[in-house]
Amino acid sequence: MSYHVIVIGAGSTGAATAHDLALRGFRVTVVERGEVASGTSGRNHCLLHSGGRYAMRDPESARECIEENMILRRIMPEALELNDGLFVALDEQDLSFKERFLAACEECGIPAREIPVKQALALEPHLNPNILAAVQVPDGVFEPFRFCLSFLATAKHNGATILTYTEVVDFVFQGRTVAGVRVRDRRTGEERVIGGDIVVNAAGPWSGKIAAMAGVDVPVVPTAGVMISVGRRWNRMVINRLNMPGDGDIIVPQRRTAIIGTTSWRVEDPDFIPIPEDHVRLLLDRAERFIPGYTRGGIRGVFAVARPLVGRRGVAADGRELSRTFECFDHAVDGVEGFVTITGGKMTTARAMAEKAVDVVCAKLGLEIPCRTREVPLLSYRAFF
Amino acid sequence: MKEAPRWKRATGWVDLRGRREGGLAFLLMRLTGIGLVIYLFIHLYVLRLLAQGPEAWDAFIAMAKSPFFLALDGLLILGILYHALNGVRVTLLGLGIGVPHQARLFWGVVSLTLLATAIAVYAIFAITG
Amino acid sequence: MPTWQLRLLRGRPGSSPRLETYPVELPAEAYLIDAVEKIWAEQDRSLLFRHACHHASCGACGVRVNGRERLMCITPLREFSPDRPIRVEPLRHFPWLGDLLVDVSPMMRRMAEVGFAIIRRDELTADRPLPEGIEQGTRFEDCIECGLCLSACPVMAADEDYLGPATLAAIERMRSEPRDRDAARLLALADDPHGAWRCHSAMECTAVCPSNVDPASAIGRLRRWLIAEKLRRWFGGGR
Amino acid sequence: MWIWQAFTGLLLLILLTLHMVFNHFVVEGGLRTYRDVVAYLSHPVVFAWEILFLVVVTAHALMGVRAIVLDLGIGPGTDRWLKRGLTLLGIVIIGYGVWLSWWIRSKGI
Repeated sequence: MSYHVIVIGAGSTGAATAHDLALRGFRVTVVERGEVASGTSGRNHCLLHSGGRYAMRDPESARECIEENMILRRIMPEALELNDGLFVALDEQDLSFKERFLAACEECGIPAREIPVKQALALEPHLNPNILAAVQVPDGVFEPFRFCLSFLATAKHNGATILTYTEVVDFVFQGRTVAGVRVRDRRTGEERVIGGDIVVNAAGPWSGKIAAMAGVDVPVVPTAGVMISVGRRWNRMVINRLNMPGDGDIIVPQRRTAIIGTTSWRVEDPDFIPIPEDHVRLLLDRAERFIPGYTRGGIRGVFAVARPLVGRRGVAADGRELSRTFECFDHAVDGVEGFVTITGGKMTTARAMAEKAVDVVCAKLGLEIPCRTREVPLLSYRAFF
Repeated sequence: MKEAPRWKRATGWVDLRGRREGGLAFLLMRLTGIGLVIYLFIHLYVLRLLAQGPEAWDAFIAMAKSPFFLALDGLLILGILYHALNGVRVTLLGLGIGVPHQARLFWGVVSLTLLATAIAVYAIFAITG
Repeated sequence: MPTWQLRLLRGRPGSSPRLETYPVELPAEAYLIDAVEKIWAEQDRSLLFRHACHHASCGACGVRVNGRERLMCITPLREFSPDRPIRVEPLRHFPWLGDLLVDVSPMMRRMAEVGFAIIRRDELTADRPLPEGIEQGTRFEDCIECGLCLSACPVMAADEDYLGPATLAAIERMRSEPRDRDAARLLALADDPHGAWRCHSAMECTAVCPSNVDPASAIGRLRRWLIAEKLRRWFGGGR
Repeated sequence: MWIWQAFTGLLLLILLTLHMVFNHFVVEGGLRTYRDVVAYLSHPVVFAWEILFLVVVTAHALMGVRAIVLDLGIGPGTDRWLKRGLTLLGIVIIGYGVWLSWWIRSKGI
């Protein structure tokens, strides 16, 4: 078989898709206009979801998260900090969610258990001593850049070609079928055509723009969020607020730093996102409630990025209301053959997104090749270089 | 990691742009080192006069007591002191001792060098004058 | 909102690079990476630069800011004055690919040779009870492989075969916690004229390190250990 | 190499101090006359440490030169020749120094 699949985007979705395609024996070319993970994937909160965050409102997404969490632990241990997470109740209202939360976790298959407040405070001495309850879940932390590099390194090892600093400028059609892409090498400025049998659009919040180039519509809603990193690792585990997902309710530790996030608002252009000053104030205020004195380590960085949330008919496009699950669009239904978009989702579920997208690619080509990405351990990210 | 042409690599350590105390200390160490090697050769060459008998040597000694030569001696002492004191600093740092204080140690070395040189120069002129 | 003057090194291999000035309007709370990204988004789409995480975790956005090695993502604009241009140039001692972009693969291949896993035992949990199911707390190594130390090192400027501060620090990390690695081979790598002994203690690596690695001290510890090993071999070697 | 540079450096701290003190500081006028030098070197212990000083300072200097030349990015082959050349130079320097000191010393005995 020598079908050639072009993947647009080297974020987590594109990287995982390239890996899956290469493993199933496709000829693969990844085109990425910048550095690996220079879009949404890189500027991630770095939270390896246990699914606890979505258990109450979005059980479908929660189930995906815990399943993928366990798979990633097996296939890319090098890019993960396995440090667990705590959901803590800061007030009576939070506390009233506790039973519902535990039940929802159980329902979704998330191993969650309540631990005594005293034990939680012994584990996390900087935590607000007035917390009312603590539930422990298998959250973790990942390295977003190396997460993507691991997938790409393995894909490369299996024959994929990764073209960074290469931007898609147009689609090439044969009739109503996509036959390839016209790309510009941003280093030389030269343009050329790369021919392919299928093009997979994995451009995250930019996937709407890419799809528009091919004349189809993808209902992706770029929804930005702000995160703030401080120069001290206050917590060992990921600290979540035991409540419905809201602004500033997660503190993710990483190396000797901690990151508070996040907020949510819709943006038009994800290329450059100005950071609203009030979001920064809000986040720092919220962080203070979890860990008094949070900014004493000094603010290290403030950053924002757009999530690629998928809009659905009949749902108002407020970010928190949109599901965090993913969608794969075969644009044959829009009258364009040879073109697939995979978007939405979380970084934690990147592998599952890839599996879905490649299943669609196989179906389009009339192939039946089983997916093996659940079992195959990834190479070290350093093998990418 | 090939990048710069050979002449540029050879002089890369001279480039102080963006560098701080540690880089400056290293550059001065090298410059004084080169200076002292040159001095060593000159010194050994001059000592050959000793083999030519008392007249040659004592004539040289008389010349060496001129203010110009004494000023050069001051420069020599400056170089020796810096090289020696910073040598101690670098030996400690090279063994991972006192790394957090390296910049302060450098300024300590510089102050001590200047102070001791001032005393030495004063002494030289006092003795010969 | 203040307007900042960025002087970026522009050009491609084969032509001589030049500094070009770009005015960028951003609040003082923003970071240098925001300014460069904004220039790319709004003024010049041909600008090449590396970036990913924007919070000093990936190590991609290392450059020289007014001559000094920094990560753009944790370099706040408030450090500078809008009246004075901020000069941004690519890292030194790496193959240059254009504008602010360099090829870090030589360093990565060297790090791959050391092969230490990026995960370490979490020192914070050493004395604390761990949650059920977790035998050992883990966290990432401090080194983010950004290459700032290589760019700042004056020995690196001259000796392309020098292992470099990041790699030597990695070897020292591995020595202090070898896990399942082949320590002898790596220590032989360090015990070489182009290894730990090549360092001239200019201390610039530790001065520019954005991630608490302190390569200079690591090289010192590595040397102490190598010396002790040699003495052991000479005097107590019988055992 | 680094160890030897540090070791000879520390030795020099002592030897150079002695050299400076005895040749310049305790001498009236700061510099020895011909007669003084001859008398000075005729003492066997003095002669020994001045020779030791010569050897150590030469070694330190030439190792320093090699460290700087290494920065020219020379290969292992060139380095081998460099080491041989510097060793030869060192022997010549030390030979010259010993011969000179011996010659002067012989004038006094």
